[in-house]
Amino acid sequence: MSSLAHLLPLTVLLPITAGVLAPALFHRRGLACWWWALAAAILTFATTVTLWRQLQSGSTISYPLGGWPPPYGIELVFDGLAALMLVLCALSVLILLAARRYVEATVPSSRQSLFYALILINLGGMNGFVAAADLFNLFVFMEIFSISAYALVALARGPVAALAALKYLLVGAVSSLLVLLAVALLHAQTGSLNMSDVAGLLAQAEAPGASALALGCLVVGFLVKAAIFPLHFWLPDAHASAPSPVSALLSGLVVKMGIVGLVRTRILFAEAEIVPLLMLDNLLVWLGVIAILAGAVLAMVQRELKLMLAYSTVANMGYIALGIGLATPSAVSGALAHTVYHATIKTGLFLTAGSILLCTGLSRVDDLRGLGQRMPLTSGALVLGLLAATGIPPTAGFVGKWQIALGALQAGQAWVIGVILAGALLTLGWAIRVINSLFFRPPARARVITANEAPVSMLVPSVLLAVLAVSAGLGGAILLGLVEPLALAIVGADHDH
Amino acid sequence: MSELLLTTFAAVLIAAGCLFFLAGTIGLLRLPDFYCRLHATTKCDAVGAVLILLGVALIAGADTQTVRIVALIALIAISSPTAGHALARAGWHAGHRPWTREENDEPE
Amino acid sequence: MSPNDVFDALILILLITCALAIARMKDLAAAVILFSVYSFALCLLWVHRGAPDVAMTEAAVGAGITAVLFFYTLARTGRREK
Amino acid sequence: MRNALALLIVIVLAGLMMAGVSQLPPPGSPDGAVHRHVAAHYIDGGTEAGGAPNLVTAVLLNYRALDTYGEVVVIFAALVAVLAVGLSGHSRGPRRQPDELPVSPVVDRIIRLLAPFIALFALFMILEGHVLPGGGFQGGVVLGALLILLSLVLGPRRIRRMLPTPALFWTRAIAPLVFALTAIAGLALAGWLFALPEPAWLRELILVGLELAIGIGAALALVGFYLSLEADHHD
Repeated sequence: MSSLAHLLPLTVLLPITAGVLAPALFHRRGLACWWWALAAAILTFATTVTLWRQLQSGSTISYPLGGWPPPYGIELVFDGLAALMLVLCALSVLILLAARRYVEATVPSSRQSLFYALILINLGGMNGFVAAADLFNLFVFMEIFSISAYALVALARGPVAALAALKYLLVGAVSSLLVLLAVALLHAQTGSLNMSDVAGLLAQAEAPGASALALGCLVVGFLVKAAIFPLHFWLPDAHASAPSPVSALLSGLVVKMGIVGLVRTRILFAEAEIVPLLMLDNLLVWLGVIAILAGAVLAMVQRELKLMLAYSTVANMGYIALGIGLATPSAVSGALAHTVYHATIKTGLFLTAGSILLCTGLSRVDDLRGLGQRMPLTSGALVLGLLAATGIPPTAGFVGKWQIALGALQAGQAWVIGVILAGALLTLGWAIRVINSLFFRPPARARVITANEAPVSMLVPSVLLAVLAVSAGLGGAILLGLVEPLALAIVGADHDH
Repeated sequence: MSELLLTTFAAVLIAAGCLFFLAGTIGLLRLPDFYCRLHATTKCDAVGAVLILLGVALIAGADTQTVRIVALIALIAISSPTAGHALARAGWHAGHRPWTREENDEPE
Repeated sequence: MSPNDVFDALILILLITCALAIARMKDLAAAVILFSVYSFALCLLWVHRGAPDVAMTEAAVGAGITAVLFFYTLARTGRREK
Repeated sequence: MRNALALLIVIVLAGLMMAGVSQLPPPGSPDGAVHRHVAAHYIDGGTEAGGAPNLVTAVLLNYRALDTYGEVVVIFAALVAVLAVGLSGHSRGPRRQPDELPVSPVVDRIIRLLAPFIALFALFMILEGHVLPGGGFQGGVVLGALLILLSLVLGPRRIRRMLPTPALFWTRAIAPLVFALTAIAGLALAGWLFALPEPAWLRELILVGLELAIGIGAALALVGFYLSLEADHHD
């Protein structure tokens, strides 16, 4: 084992320790705290890049904490799925960059350090979650990023945000409890917590009913975290009423953790032939299809920009679930690629929406008429992001959907392509409404007429992410090449297909 | 012989303790106002607990356990009346007035 | 059924009764008190199952601190469920 | 109607859970899978290798140190969450402040008499966790309950004066920080993050230090939740 593996736990320890120190070091010194948080996030990103290069040059990196070999100790693994950390950290840096002005304007100075502390702890929790190779560890890190997420939503003042945060907390706590129950059941069955160890032991477990119950609890728990359609009801309010950088964090990154959990669950149960994975796959396909249509339709009927974006997240999570459920190599790699691309697109969109909200104080699409003339760069970034979200060919949104459609053909479920197309058209419908309002209507509100372009620290992440969202599709082949081995590992370990 | 006597005595103490608890609980349910109920529960609980602990101490005999039981009895003797006192004071401050037969019987 | 099992069963019945009563209770202060009762019953169960440290925590948190926090909240909102 | 539906759902879920759980071996049965695999390994070589005579402590702070670190962070995050959301700032209108009730001399004296004993017991639980059931979380909870009790009786201002305000966030952060230091010390002295270094006395020293930090952290978190509900609290 190379000494670089020691960096793996640091991706967790570094942001969390920085977050723990933030309120102690920078009480009432918001700007200094922002620099601190940004530095910590960049350092964590550098760590993940080093790990990533190590992963590219060899096999997966595994780190036994305390030197105890698994299954006796806890193991962290940097595999293809954990490489998602790279995206988490990079986007967190951009979110932090954009957050400064927003925080200065909306969070009282005595609480700014707490805001950055929560963001850093959230990042550490997510990093730990994707790298966890141990069931209970997975649960603990899930709690870390969940609790910080609830608090971050509640930081937006006002009764709507408070209620949304409460709803998020209650639903999230139930889903966490389900996951904990599943962990307990699996431990009682196998006597182990290490995931690869449990996966092997489950095949000869004596109580298939308990395994099935554990699978059910894990799937429902992670479906809630991923906001897949009938279990999405907490998402729109929470994501729309949160402070905008937090919306970006939640919609871009935190919901993706549910997908990571589902993929880990699928791998965990792949060898246990007692539980029919085909059922799970079919469930994911159907829920995905419903989520795509319902999310797009619900986004269409919204009047507030951030609510539209939140419902569009519901639809996009549907695409990802659909791709995983189709369980062919290209569909799964499409789903994984879409996870990365949607994170990029949606983070950018929410950050841009945050700039608009901060500069004009307006949130309804009708009120934003004519903003294109006053804030051309921000509005332009929003338009590019929306085009990418619809999945028009060279953009990032296209790659994943195309791969999933190909996968549907391979799986012999051609009708799914119709759903994907319908979803894209519906998205195009509301995207055009927003674009029309921004660029082709005269201003109706005084605040739009007096608005100025967003400050540079907010403009840079918005524009950067918008450009990425549109152009990254051209590099789609590279990303697909990267996720393909992972997709094969997920599907190939499965006996049903 | 003496062991039997000791055990019997301990059993009697424990049974008496339980009886006090029962009386206190009945008082809590049946008595008319805050102060009466407080009176019943704090006193009966303290005596009941002390009696049961004494019974247990008898069974334990001369042992380190007995020291702990004595400490527990001292703790209960201190804390239970204090709790009763604090509750009664808070009740009075919150505006509860003691129940009297004349006031409450006439309207009915 | 050994006396131990009977004891466990009694506590479990008490737990379920308390839980149902808490769910049905319209008077929130009473619900908080019942919640303390629930915690104490759980505490007895922990002791009986040989986990005195967990019992101690349960007594301090479940019956003590949580009740204090709940009562503070009730003082700010109101006692009845609407 | 809604009640009936909820009842039906609860019954179905309870049935599913019971069906699933009923297949498991009875708790405590020696041939259950739980007792044959990892746990058996802990019991065989646990106490010497784990560094603490109490096996639970050894598992908690040594074999599964990262989990415990995560739990400590969860507690800290919850405290930060409560402070950031600032419950005290949210209520509108005049608060229903009960008239100041002067401290009863009886209660005051008794609390002052008992408090040192309770504190001593809390400390005992934290340190005793090394050899017997107990430990940082449990002792910390007792300590936190004591501080809340004192604040209830003597008034929150006195308690806030007792806690070191300028350094309060350092004290609150003590558990995750000490854990992080332990992790790094493990890397420096034993070659792995979160490993406990070799001489037995050092190992025990680190474990006791960790327990103390966890206890203080847990106690301060509980007091923090309580004080954030207090009327005149503005952080």
